[in-house]
Amino acid sequence: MTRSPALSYTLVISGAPYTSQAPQSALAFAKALISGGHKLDRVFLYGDGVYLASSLVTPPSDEVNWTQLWSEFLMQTRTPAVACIASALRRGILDSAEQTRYEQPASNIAEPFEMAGLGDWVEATMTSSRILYFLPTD
Amino acid sequence: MTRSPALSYTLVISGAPYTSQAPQSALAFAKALISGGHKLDRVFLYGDGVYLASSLVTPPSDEVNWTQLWSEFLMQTRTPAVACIASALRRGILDSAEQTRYEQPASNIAEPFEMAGLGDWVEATMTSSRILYFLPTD
Amino acid sequence: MPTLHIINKAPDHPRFPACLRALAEDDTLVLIENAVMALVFESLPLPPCYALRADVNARALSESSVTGVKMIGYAGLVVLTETHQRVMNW
Amino acid sequence: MPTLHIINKAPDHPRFPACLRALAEDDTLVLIENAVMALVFESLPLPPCYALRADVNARALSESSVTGVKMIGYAGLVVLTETHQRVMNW
Amino acid sequence: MHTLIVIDRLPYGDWHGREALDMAFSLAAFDRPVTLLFRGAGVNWLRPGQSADQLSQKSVERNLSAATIFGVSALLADKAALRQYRLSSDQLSQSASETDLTPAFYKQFDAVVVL
Amino acid sequence: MHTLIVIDRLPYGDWHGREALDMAFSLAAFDRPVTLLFRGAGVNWLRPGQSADQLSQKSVERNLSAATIFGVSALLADKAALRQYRLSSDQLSQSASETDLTPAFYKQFDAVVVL
Repeated sequence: MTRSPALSYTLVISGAPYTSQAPQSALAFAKALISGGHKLDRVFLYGDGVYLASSLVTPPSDEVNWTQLWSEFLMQTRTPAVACIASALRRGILDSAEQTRYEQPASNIAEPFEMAGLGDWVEATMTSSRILYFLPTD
Repeated sequence: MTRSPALSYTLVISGAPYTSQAPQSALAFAKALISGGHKLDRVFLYGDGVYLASSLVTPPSDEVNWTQLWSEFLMQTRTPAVACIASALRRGILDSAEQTRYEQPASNIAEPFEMAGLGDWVEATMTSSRILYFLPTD
Repeated sequence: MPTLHIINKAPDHPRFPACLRALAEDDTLVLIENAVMALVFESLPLPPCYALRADVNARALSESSVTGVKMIGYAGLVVLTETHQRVMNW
Repeated sequence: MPTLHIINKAPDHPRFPACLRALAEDDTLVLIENAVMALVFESLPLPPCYALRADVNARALSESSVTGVKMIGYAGLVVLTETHQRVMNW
Repeated sequence: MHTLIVIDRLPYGDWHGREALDMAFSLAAFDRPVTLLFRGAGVNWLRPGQSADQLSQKSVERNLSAATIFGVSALLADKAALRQYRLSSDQLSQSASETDLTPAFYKQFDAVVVL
Repeated sequence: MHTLIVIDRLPYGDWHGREALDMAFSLAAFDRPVTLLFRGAGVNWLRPGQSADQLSQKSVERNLSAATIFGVSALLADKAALRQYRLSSDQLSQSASETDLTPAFYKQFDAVVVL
């Protein structure tokens, strides 16, 4: 079977860990697209998806740590990863710049996620061959 | 109209701010029950409700800060408030004890919320006259 | 003993019909949050019930007077919990 | 141009029938996550489609062979996105 | 490339619709063609006279009234849903027009996004 | 005081059911009478042969099998929903019994909780 030429993908995650399967489905898909010879342009966290970027998640030892699995995958594959800043601030996910700006006691964004605006998503719609949305369960 | 004698209430919040109206409906109800001469025994955050206890929430200046409103209300009324520890840890809400125990870089639980287990909820079912659940939207 | 049923789900949510089927003759139903949309939702006949005014006004339904639906405030909701020992949240 | 529709909602979710109504003759439907329950949900007739094996196995539906439903893995889902320029997530 | 942003949830119960609107406004801000569709329960976003202060929320009606000014091409409403929620098209705020949601309808757009 | 904990969502899509189960187990641990009801889509928790490792989740079947051992009085399944999801009661794992969900059914319990 002739496979198509390499495509580029952006994955948007708008469902949170536990409250949805979005982080799990998206990670399995991300790995499969790379094995399929395609490029993962970026991962964009929006809405409740930003909870995936919390560095303080501490699941029980017999449960998976989605934040950690994603961090490892993003760093291994050198994939840019963005948490939408408006979604993140409202939900209590901050980087050190925002921590300073708003005089908050701590920051909690996991490596290698960066904060950015919806402009990054708009750009993705124009530059990636495919853009998929991993949504909340309900 | 004869009002009933003073009742005691426990409010369980299992919906998150923004993702649901639970924090808003529960706060309006809490204020009304106190005005109605009743006692608010405790507020128990469970499941996604624990996100209400994040000290790092930073909404835009033209939006309400539910964590702050709840903190002020709980402290003014001296109402015990608990975030279920299992729900909280998995979702990245930690107090300093858990921060230390799990060697995490920060803690982010808002005053005056404390971590506790479901035993507190079980006790509430046995001691409060009424127990209401403010649920997710979906 | 009458039960107070408080539902916050939209009328097209699967839990809404499940709630209606659980209502006994002497039970009381209160619509809060998205559930107030049932006031104008054709596909689901609504029994006599209460609706939370703040949620009705937000969704612009105050003109949709429906026979058998009474508006209440949060204080009225508290009173309903006083007069019902059993409360079920849906 | 055929569209690939990927749905993750349970069959009793209001968005499920909306998705089915949007399917053109030449479109492709993939059930993932809770949507795989449509394989055994009486009230909603299912057109020919794909279902994600990991979700089918978790929910114990692998024995429920349904005519017209093909199981795929995540690699198969990637292939479907290769052959469809338009993807709609429901 | 013309994008369709779909809102199919009720206003005020959650933030999905507002976040979908932010996406629409961002596309418009970058001069990307975008249309808003209100489908199913989402048609209730177009009901006039929303007063959400008692919920400590801003009325979504206000957010929407800026839509076409900011460059959103059109606001469309699911005809069948309007009937289901007892809304007539002349009642609708924001000069939204009703539309039938056939498969062909969606094919007009290069990308369709719903949260 | 006998509590009914209701699960009416599908397994694996979210954590609500697991958190409802934790509530049931906590009541049982404190020797409080508790019954579990699987209603609507929730009946699918009782389907035998669940294998969730590919989702990196533990099978809920295993969680449930401990229920009666830990003191949950009974596991009940919504009869109408079993039909709707093509499950026959002899297929059910966990020796759950089917029940009709009439208003009188719920009145048997002092408290009913669903998440």
